[in-house]
Amino acid sequence: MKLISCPLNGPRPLLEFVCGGELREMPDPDICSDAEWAAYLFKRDSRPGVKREWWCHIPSGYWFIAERDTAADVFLKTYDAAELRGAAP
Amino acid sequence: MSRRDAAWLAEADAVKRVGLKGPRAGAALARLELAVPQQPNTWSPLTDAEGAGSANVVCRLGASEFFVEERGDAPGVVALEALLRSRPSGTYPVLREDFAFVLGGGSADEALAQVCNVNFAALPFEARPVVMTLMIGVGVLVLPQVSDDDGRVFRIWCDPSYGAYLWGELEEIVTRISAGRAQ
Amino acid sequence: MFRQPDRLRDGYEVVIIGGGGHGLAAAYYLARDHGIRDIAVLEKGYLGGGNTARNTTIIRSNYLTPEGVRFYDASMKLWQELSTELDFNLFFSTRGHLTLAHSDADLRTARWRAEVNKHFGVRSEVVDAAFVKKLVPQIDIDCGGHTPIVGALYHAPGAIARHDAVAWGYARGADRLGAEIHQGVEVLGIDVRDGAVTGVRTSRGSIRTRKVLCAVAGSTPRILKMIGLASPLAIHPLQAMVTEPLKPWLDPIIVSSSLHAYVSQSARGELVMGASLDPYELHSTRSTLEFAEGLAVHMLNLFPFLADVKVNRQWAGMADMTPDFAPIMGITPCDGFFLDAGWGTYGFKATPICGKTMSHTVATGTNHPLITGFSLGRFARLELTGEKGAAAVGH
Amino acid sequence: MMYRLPAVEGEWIDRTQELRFEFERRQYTGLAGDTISSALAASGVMMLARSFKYHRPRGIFSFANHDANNLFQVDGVPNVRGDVTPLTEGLRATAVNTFGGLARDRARRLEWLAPFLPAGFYYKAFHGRKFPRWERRIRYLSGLGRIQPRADSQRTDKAYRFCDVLVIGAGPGGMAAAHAAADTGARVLLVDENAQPGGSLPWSGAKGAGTQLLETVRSHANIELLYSTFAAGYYADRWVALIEPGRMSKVRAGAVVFATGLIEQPAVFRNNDLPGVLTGTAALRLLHRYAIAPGKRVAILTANREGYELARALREKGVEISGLLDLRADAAGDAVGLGAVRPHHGVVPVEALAGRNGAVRALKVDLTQETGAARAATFDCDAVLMSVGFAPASQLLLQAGATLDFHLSSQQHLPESMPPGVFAAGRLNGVHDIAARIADGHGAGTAAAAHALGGTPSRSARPQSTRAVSHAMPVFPHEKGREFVDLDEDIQVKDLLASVQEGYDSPELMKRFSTLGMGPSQGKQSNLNGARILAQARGRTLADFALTTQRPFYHPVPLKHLAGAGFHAERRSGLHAAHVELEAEWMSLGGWRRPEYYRRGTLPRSECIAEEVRAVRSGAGLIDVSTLGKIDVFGPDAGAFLDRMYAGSFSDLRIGMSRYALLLDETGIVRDDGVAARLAEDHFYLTTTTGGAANVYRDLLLWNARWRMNVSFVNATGHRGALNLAGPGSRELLQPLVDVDLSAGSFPYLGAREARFGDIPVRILRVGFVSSLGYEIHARYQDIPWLWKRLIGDGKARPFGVEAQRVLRLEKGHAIVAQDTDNLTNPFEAGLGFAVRMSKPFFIGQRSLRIHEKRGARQQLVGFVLDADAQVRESHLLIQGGDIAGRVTSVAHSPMLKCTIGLAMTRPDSAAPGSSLSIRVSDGTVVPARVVRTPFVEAA
Repeated sequence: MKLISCPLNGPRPLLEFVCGGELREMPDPDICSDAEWAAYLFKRDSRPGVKREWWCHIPSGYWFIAERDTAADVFLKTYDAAELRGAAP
Repeated sequence: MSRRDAAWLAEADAVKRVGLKGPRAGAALARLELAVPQQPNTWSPLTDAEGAGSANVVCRLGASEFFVEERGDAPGVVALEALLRSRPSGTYPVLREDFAFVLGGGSADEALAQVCNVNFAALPFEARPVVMTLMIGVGVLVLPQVSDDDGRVFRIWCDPSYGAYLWGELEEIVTRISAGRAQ
Repeated sequence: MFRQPDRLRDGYEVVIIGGGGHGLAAAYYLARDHGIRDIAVLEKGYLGGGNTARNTTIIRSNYLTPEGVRFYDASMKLWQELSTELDFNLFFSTRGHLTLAHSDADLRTARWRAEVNKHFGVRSEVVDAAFVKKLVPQIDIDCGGHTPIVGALYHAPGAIARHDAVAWGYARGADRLGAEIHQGVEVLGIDVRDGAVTGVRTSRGSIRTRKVLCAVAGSTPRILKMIGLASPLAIHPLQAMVTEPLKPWLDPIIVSSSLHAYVSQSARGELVMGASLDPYELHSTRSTLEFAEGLAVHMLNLFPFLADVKVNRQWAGMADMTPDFAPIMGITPCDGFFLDAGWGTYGFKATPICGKTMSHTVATGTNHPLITGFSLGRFARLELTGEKGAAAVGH
Repeated sequence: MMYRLPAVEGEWIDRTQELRFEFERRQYTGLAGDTISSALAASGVMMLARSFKYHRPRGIFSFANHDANNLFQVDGVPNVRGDVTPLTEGLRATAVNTFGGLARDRARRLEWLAPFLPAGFYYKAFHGRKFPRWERRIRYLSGLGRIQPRADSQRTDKAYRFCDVLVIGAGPGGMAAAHAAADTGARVLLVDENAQPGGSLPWSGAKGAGTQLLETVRSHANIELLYSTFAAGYYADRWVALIEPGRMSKVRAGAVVFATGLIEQPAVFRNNDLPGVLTGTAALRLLHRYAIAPGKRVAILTANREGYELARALREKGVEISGLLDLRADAAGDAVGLGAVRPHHGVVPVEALAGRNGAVRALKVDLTQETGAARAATFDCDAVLMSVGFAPASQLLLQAGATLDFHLSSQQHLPESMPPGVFAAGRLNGVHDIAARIADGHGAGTAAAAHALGGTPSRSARPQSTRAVSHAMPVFPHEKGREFVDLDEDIQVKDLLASVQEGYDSPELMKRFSTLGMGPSQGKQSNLNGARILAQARGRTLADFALTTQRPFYHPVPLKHLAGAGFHAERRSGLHAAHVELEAEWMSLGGWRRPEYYRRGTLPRSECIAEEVRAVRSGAGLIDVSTLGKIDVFGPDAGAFLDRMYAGSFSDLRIGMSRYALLLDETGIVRDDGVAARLAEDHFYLTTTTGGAANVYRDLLLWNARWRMNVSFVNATGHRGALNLAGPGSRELLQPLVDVDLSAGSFPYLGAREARFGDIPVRILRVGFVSSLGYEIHARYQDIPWLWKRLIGDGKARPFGVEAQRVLRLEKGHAIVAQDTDNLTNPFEAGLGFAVRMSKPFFIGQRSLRIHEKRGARQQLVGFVLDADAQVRESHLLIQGGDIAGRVTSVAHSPMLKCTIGLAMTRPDSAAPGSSLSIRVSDGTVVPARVVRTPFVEAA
């Protein structure tokens, strides 16, 4: 089973985590068009590669950021959301 | 077969508990001159007076949550509860109705190895770690400790609604292991 | 069996990307029904080596939405004649299909599906636990006491087939009608001029064509990017495992949605078992132990006496999932580029009808009536299909 | 015929302990330490099984669990591996896959079909109308062992293990690696699938060095040695499944050394599958571990030095070598010390000949190359031993992500690239002589330890193979066939050639078309020869083909070991004991056990439920709602946060009041609901559905990780219990027990108070889910039982269960999320528009709702009544003009209204009160229904 190195709890097996999906920039709901909003909801670039995702360590309820290679199945980097510059998407 | 080489399971004896969290929770503890573990996911004896084997402990869960357990008339917990009732800003009460028990004995690691994927044997007890993990599907808080009379023990807390399930399964495992040891 | 042309010509009327069941079926029906024989099927690896070779071969039409039921029922009808049609034994074997219900919520979903199925003339009915026990005497109705079986959705036409043979049968058929099948050819790019396809660049050189059909499951996002399209697809591994051969004892196909497990016994006597998708996006066919462990628990809940039966092999495929559990089919904003994707966990059973409907769509340039509900455009309009509704009802 | 020899040094058997057992209904005796196969061999039983397809007689072949020949049905357990399964007293075994016993298996006649059944034959025959009948036949013949439906499941335990260095394989290389790693201070786990460590040590000429190694690994403080344990699979991040006797353990290693050695490969010639034809190492294992001679006169077919060493070893034990037949034109040097035995060179095997007992009696070969003139010779023998080559046991190494290349010089696949933390040692690495193997193991162990302990592993380049041990093409087709490449699947040379001709000419396609390597032993002894045949047919070499993907498991793994104890987490409310006392009928809900209803003597289920409903309507009822999600939201931004999170408005909620809280997803679809009560300026108390609790809490945390508002969340779901006291009598009942004024004036509908019940702190919410007058009482887990007793004491409030609650809420016209809604339902369609405040600046799902609004509702949730009772069930369809117009989402008989009421999703054009609906029930009849306003029941 894969190991994920949680910034708070250290390396733990995958079964202690849940993936919260990719970090995405939400368009301003008040000014964006219906099409832009739909794109935010439904358009993905699912090509294999490195993704920034939210992951949660279930027992501690701690959400953090993981950079993951979706082709190699490797967690390249994990860090606290506070390290995201500005407001997180 | 002595208590030390078998594994044993005991419900935690009468204790008072209180939890608190929030940006100012640490400060609240300090104001009452209770210990404040410096690192996330570590514990300290409730007061400096007590040793590393004490059952009166403060656990720091992540950055801004704390969990205090104290035996007897528990002045620390009582004081904290009073403080929390006064609704200090930035410090909020966390209801702790945990089902709590202690796992000990020379084969304790063996029992843990059947229910939890954390390498407790390799934990640096002296660094006073607190482990938040899953045990056969249940979120638990584990505090490994070298107690004065029992040697290495693991204090374990879980959501009370899972208590019967977790206790039942662990009891079965501990019995099986101890029986194996006895032969 | 079929020719193995060693070089590509410099132009084809239709280029089909993906030499799996879907692509090969499309090639076959393009040639047979639409007289288009100037076709190149391009397969990056080997014939039928993707999800065609990795699925658990279950064939059924007991879906929830009208568009779903109509579509898969049409597929089922093709399946029933396919061996004769292709003069190739696909080991199509009607077994009956049980979706076990372990709760009121499961039963509500089962009845919903049964009623919609019956409405469209598909044989499905809600049955009680006694019926299940009669059909599968070995099953433990109490499921180890945790999640007793309270009934089931019974779908008599449910069947299995020899997955590889489907690809081979269509390949042979397409080949005999003149289509070229090229293995070991990777698509590197697609040429588009004024919003229309003009050619395909491959590892063996460029080809001129005005029509491209993309049937590449897990590789769809990569191909779409080549023409600047995006989709809601997410790629998740779907795992399976198989036991050693046993003397036949299990006739019907057993599915438990609550336990996320399904099993059937192959013609070789192996138990072919699967579960739900892996929980996170991944472009890999690696296996995990936790999958095998979880599935084993549920198998023993249903069939305790299998305790000593041994699992021989586990494997995985890459499922291209859509948010509403329905495929994405038909024409696209890019003229001459046709998409057959989003097959998640249900692509195998759809193979013949995908070939039929996509060949019609490619030949005529307009979506086949059976697939209008599956257009890529539905997401932009927030008009998702209800197929996932079943999954949600009664949480 | 095989037989037991006098004591052999280091044998694994205990000659003082005889074990009686039965095979094919005949009695035999073996010795403690025997496996099933060795005990039968020692008893001179040559035929142990029938083959998968043609039911040919089969005997010991690899004696290493690398072929499916020796699968037995043992005491009801199918497919037991005889090569490695220890013999036990009273064991009863039969051969699998026979019809009427091993000797006169009726299916043996199938063999005469063989010529007409080339690979892929089935694809071209039997199909069309007649297929179902053919299929029944094929199905009847398929499979191996039989399941025994009465056998029950055994709970075995599972364990996690941790080590610095895992060494797989305790042969010379593996033991040396373990020793080296352990000496650097690493904690080492050394596993071997055999009953004892040592591997090929006894016949490797190790002498002293070997015995010393054995001593070390047995006694070293840092080495844990597990035998009869095989590594079943390698998974991500050095996670390896170990199958120990009786259980599975999962080890997380800092580094892994693969010392899995070689698997001997058979020669492919006519009748190479007869009982008595076996590999050389099989004979050595029989000899050194079980003191069994393969025969009295043996013919040895060889192409390497190992064959000659085998001959010497056998002669020492008094076995006569009827022929030492070398495929190579010359093998100077290997022949020393063979005395009278003169090897033949350039030998071409023609066929093995069977005796009356079905076992081999002679080997016919062609000596033309040696003699220069056409000459065939027949060597009488009772065993043919094949020592013509090996393949690396690289299955696990490949799973670990290593790559192997084929080296023409040594005719072996050798490791090329290794992922970090993965090392290979010994014969797998192409070193075949004992000193080199030990040295190589030592290097691998040192490097692995360095990697695991955070050092920098320095691994000297792979030692180049000293000599070739494998013949390039040990395949000898015969015009009459029966040269078996794959014994599991009865695949002959012509089957593979047919595949290639048909166009299945890549390793993967050939494998799938011919089923080469698809059997229980996964091609361990057939994939290499198969690839050689493919390569030759296409005029290529093995170097031109990549190895086919290797997948778990190395050996098959019982489901019980994978499943282990099969833990099933179950939640119980603090009232579990109380419910048991009241004879609750249980149901499972979101991981909890909940009372569906309470049994009342002999009353039928429906009456029990109806009574509970009437009790609530006429007085007061009490239900345990502890399973509801309960979340405290603290902090100055609490109100603002809920405004963004939920569809309604909460920052403007007065302290002491609560509001229905509706949670949408980003696409505007209804996800969850509950109540949010404001207990203080900076404190909201939030409830969620039972099923949604965990996910909603996690979502609150996730959104705030994005928004960074000043809020803190406490999930009290399990720590706090809750009761719902409902019915017209609830106020009078509760008032005297609590310290707050419950009068409508001071505690209105949707009021929320912190109060004391006796001296117990409680939170009271005035709710209306099941009745107009009702109070939810939330308190600490430990206090709930006491409150419950006080409230139901001397018949004050009547306990009711989940079913009654469903009826009651239906009478009140309340929808249940995920029953009356599905994954496409927006709040307007579900009649929940009242809980949506579109005018707010932002909330999750708002932007999508604007789009939904523009398009208008596609469906509408409505209440309906039946004029005449009928068997309407949830999910029955509404039919309009022959089309599906919607479905029934909830339905029940209302004990109050004495008629059937329900909720349905229907088309907007038939949603107005008074509209008529047509419901089609299971038998196809259509039942009329009338749309009515909800709630159905106003009062109480």
